[in-house]
Amino acid sequence: METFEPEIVAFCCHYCAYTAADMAGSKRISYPSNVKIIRVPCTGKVDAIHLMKALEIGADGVYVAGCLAGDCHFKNGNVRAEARVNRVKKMLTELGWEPERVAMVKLSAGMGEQFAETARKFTETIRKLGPGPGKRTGIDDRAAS
Amino acid sequence: MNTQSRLEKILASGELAVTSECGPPRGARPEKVKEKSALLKDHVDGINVTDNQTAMVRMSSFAAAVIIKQMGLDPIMQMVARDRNRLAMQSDIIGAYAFGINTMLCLSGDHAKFGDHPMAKGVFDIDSVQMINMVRRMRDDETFQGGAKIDGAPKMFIGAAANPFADPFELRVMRLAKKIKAGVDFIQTQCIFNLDKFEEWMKGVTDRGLDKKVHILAGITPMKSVGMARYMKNKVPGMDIPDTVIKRLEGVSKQQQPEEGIKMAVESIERIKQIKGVHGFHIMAIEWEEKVPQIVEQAGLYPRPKV
Amino acid sequence: MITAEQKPMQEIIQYIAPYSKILLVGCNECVTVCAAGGRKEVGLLASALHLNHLKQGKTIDIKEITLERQCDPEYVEELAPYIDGVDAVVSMACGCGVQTVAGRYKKSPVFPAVNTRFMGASLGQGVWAERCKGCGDCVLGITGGICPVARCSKHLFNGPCGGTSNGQCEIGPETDCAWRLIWERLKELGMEDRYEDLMNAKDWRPGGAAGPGKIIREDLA
Amino acid sequence: MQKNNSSENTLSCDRRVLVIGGGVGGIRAALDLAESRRDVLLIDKSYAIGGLMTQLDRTFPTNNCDLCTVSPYLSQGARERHLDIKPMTCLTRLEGEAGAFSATLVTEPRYIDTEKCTACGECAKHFPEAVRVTPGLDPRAPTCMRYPQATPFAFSIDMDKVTDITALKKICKADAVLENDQRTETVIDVASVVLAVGADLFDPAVLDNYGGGQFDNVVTGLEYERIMSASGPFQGNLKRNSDGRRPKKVAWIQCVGSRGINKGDVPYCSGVCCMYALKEAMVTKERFGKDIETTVFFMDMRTHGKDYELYLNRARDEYQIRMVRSRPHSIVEKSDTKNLSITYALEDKPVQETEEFDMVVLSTGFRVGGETRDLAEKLGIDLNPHDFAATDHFNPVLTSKPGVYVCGVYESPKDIPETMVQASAAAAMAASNLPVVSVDQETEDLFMPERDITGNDPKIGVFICDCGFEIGGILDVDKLLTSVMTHQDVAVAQAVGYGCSSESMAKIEAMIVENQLNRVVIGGCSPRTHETKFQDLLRRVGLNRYLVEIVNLRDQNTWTHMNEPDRAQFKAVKLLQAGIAGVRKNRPLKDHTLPMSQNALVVGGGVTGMTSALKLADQGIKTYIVERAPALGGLARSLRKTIEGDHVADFVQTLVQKVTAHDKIQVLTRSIIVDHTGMPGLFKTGIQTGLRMNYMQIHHGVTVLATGALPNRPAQYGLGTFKNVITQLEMDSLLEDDAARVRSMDQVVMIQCVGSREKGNPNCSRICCQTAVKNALRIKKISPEIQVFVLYRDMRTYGFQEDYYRRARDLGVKFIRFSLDARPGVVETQGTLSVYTHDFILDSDIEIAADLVVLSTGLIADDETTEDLALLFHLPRTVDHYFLEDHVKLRPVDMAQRGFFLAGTAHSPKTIRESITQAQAAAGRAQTLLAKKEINLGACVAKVDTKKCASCLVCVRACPFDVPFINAEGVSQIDADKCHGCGVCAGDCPAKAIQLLAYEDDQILAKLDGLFER
Repeated sequence: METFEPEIVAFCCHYCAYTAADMAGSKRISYPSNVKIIRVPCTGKVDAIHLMKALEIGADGVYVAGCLAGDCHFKNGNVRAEARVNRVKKMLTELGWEPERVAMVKLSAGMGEQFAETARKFTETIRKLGPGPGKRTGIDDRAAS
Repeated sequence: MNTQSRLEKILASGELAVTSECGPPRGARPEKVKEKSALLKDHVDGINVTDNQTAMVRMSSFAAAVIIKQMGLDPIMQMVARDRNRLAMQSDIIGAYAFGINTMLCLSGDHAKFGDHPMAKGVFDIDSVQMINMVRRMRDDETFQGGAKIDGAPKMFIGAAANPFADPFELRVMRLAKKIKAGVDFIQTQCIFNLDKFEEWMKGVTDRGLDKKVHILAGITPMKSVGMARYMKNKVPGMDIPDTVIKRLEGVSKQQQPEEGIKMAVESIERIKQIKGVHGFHIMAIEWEEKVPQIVEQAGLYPRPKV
Repeated sequence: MITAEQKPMQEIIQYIAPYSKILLVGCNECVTVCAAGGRKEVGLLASALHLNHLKQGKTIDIKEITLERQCDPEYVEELAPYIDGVDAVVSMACGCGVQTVAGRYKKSPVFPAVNTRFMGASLGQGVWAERCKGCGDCVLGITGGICPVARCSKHLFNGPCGGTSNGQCEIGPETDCAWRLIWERLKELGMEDRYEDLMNAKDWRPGGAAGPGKIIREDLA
Repeated sequence: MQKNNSSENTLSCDRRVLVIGGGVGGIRAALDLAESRRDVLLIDKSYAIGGLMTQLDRTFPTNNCDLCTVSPYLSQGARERHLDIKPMTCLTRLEGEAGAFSATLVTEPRYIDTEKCTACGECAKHFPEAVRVTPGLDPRAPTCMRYPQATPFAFSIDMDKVTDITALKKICKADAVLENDQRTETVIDVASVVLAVGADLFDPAVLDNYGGGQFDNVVTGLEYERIMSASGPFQGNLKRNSDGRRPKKVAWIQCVGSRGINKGDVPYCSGVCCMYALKEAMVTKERFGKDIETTVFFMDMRTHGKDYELYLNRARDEYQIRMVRSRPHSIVEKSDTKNLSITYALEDKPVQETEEFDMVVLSTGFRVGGETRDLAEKLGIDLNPHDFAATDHFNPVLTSKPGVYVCGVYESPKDIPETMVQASAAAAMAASNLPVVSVDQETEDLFMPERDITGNDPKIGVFICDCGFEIGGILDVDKLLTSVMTHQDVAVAQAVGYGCSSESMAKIEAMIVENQLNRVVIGGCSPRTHETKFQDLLRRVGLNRYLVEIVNLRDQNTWTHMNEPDRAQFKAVKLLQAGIAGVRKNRPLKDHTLPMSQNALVVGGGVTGMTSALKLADQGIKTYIVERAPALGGLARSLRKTIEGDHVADFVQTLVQKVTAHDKIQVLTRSIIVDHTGMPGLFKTGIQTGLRMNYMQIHHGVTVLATGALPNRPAQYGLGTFKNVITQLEMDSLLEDDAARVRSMDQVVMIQCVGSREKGNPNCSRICCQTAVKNALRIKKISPEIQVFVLYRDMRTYGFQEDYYRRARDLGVKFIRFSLDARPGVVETQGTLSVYTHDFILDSDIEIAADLVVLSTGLIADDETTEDLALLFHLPRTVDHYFLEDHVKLRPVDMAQRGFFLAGTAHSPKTIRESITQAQAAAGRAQTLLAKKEINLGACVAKVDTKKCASCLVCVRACPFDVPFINAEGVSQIDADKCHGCGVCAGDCPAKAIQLLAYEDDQILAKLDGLFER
């Protein structure tokens, strides 16, 4: 059997995490290509539904990467995001899915290494968990809602 | 004299009254009621029978009071607003009186949250003040709360509780006044450990002349151990236990703590006797009824007067 | 405002287990404001149900719609075009809304997705507290604007019980003693003397003791 | 210093600044001036601007591709309305005085009409000999322009080499060949001149011991750059000239032609070669194989720039680049293999070693060329002994001639960030002779009116950059295009080379127009750096700028997954799918603007802060200086003399007087910043000021951070314990105040790198080597008899400081190297100090009795201050607690947070002279922002759908900036000009009534769908 390659979405805030990801690039620090980034101005924009939908349509794991505590460009967007991530964790638990499939991480713009490290760790976590909701059954005739 | 209550008679005589209490068993075991109340025989003027105290299901206070009455002793039937609506209360009151129970205590009741049925809906149709008023009108006006005449009105000597230590403190005298206004005859207070505060409250009571309108029995509880003191301080709502009490118990060995506790209770009684307006003592020896006679004797309240 | 909380996910899942086409209906009134059943929660619940079904290896078709107010038949009528296409309706409105929907669409099973909690007020972002029991006979005028029925754990009308400590209710330090609040407020208003007025036993009929309440405004009806 | 002929200025609206030299420095200066609304003419003798930097493969310390980092600046150059560019143009005469020069310019014939030339390349294909070629070793670049992103975007003809002009004219479809083009002379009015002419590179052909330019496999650093460059002769493959083989073993020899006394050598240090050699070695390993052995022969490793020491550590520890401390004696070429054997001596070994290499790179440095010397003569400016422009000791951009300013390498050898700083400083100085062009004289005519696309189905163009090898070397771009074409609505999918080059941009524009595209996806580098550029592209063709989506194929794909090309390819497909799905949902949006505050806040009242404030205030900008201390002056108050021998106190005194007397400057001493709100251009900063700590709020459009650094004082070598162990700063005072005491000494020992370049503070403090040399020279001046020993790890007397280092050696100052594993010790016995150390040359331990031990303790960041301010202002810091600028290479004074500018030692350790330059640069950069007069808030704001709004107040409560409110209609209202665009409200709205424009839910969900589309 092929090794399972998880597909991971990272919602990154423009000011910190996205910049950190670019930084990882400019330092040529490698991290798993499984992680694909969607840029948002602030993690405070990331709604619980974005995380849920990502899992629903095929992501095996989703994380939100914002600024360090107290460093949010918009004061507290990262705090809001973390609360929403926690809510999604709770919902997943209730549904019998692993709460580890969603996560919140906080990085400063200069933390390219840490960005890569986070991406590696999260990918490993998800790899161990196996395929996510959207993958399990291979249903593809599901009507769009 | 309004009633046949032995307690009323003692109080009317000007003597210091002594009451104690008996928690009914959590099962149909009448012998337990008998054992406990027998311990108090001759040493008290009335035995409070608690009503599902701490919101734990027990033999009903009505039934236990009947057992005690049948032993020839004097039960004080407690009734809480938590478990009965006004219909149930009134029917029980008539019923109890029919068995010769002539003294009762009207209470709000501990919240069900703390008991063994936290999911229960509290009734709280009427509150304790309204209950006092209802019982008084059943006695004096011979009418039910709904207005209908009673054929064979129950003549209850009506008691209520007062907690001088709960806050807001300034409301505590006023709340007493309110109960008096509703028609209460006697008051049993919360256990007194902070004597200074009790004195302050009593001063408020006497300043308003309320001691002339109601009989106040001071609540006394002997501490069995320092652990009990700490538990009461931290866990029991509305308790005021000064650190000096805990320190004093800590100062003696574990074996000596019960004796020290009794000594402290006796000392409290001696001091409270000096306070103007106090007409007696309500000794609550929680699951320690056997010590009540000793306290009564050591406090010089024995023998009890005959009425 | 009526407050509500989402039901445990498993309960909702049990309800809809036999069905594969669901109409999930939110309400843009109270339950939106208390973040229990507005458009956003409808989306989240739909997604959650999809995730659940994916786990079971099943599919589910969920139509999401959020009505302006589920307790008004005219708004509920907006569901009519969709109702025949679904096996069941899940309502995220309060009990009033659920019943209005159920009353209108008698052939479809209607399941509640939220637990209606109480009539409350907002204490700030994400916090609501009970403020009214709907007793039908408001006493706020004599209790300094603080309701002893809704806010005293024992509905006491004549002052605090003996369980108050540090100004909090005996049920826990997170609950203010309503009578402490009433007393403070009366003092502020210089109405302390009102406290000793006996409040007589309450007539509970207007609040439901007389059976399900109903208001008929003849000038409007 | 400068005359301010304001009365005349008002008369001459066409008076402008002349910038000579189109390298990065010149471009930066010209852009700064143009952005701050000054007319500027940029001339360059070459046929395209860009200078040296455009020939580099990648730049340190980020190892970015240079073309990508510099190209935005170049095409910005073509765009700015205040900027004219004249290539192939030289200045021949300058008359008049500051503010009113008359400049005579001569433009050589190009024989090509730049307006008509489309750079199709036909001419070059057919007449390669007649088209000008790339300099260096390049026989024929892939295109015949100097580099793919040439500005102007046109060829030039070398008419001397044209044999058949008719044929040439015929081949040009654009009819751009100007057969009779003439050399033209123009005379223009000029207010000031900025010299950014750079320098030439040393030609090692004169060095016989290194092959005299005859060995195929001995190349200069620049030639090596060209070899590695994607636009170079081998299309980015590393090959030997002799046989086209990839070398296995490459050596770099440092200081070739610099720091020497031999024939052809210059005595100064070129300042950049250590870093570029390390970079070349690292890139060699990174791109061409970890197995390639790389060796650097050096004398002192001079990595004194910001965070450069970390770069050195990485080169040594992570990349295993071998460093040999030796200046090789000779290179001999093996006749059969064309390999090279290098003979060198190690300092602790008596015999010479010989080692064979496949390829040798000579790290050659800067030289002033003959043309530049002629130009200096025409301008009438003084030169220093090395033929560089002589400049003011405290103000390095001032030449001896008022109104003529200098920046970049022509001032002294320096790297790109320092050049950028000086360019901005020179621009700021040059601007002071000019009036600001007022806003109402300008019209918004840069862009076409917007095309209305309502009702049109999406028609998407996907353009993928190969970015040289950065993307194209990892991904199969053609395959990507094929997969992209299968997507619905994609009408065009094209590879565009360097998408950000003028050529490609023009191509994209043409395709948009031709195909009537209404949405564009660019697969390239990070939107953080390039989004605006492509948004402007759309605007030029009449599309709303929000109809473009940038897919980050480089920074977040090929750069990180370079070792897994298959996975990178897969990821690229997914990312493009997301981009296409996302752009389909993009809508035209309107930007919002607000008027900007024209005040400036300068944090820190040291020399840096005061200099910035003066510069700003002189331009009529109300400036507040907030200083924590009771008085202005900062660290310079405890400094006595510079290495040039100038008195710092006098200078500081004058500066304080000027600042205090200036009616546009308000000085707030004993003041601390306590709160901060607002946005770039409209900041509000609260301070507590004075003894009573009164609160006041300052409204300002820009902020200059000049908070300085702290003198380090680590408890090493007995500092703080032994009385006669002192710091260089204390020595500075001692030399001024107690010459007699100094005279009485016999031996003084100085120890370098105390508390720097080691654990806890890994960076170099930059200033200490020159300080030690300065103080050693002063001791020798007091008494030549005193023995001075300097214990060092690497002497980093960069640039012309090398002159002083040499003078110190000549005067008998003994420089003894030590290493960290055998560091010196200081002991005191009966009141006498001795210093122990290992002498590598003698290869033995030695003991030196010392009357005084002077420690070079350098600077450390003011952690507490930078931390506080970083929190208040939301600014990033480096790991060692200095502020972190936006781009270490190209934007050294701009913080990433717009409206914040950084100067002086709050940026990194530097000399007073360097701080002053950066202070001017910060002021200049600040002015470019203030000159915009209004803030573009963008279109990313929250929008309420009032039909859905439940008036629940969630947004009102959730907004971090208190913007939403429930309006008279009873629904939430979010004013676009107040919204900061974070989207917290949209994320919390329970009715889903709020959308953040440009990041709407359907856009995000579409991107997700795109990612998982199979």
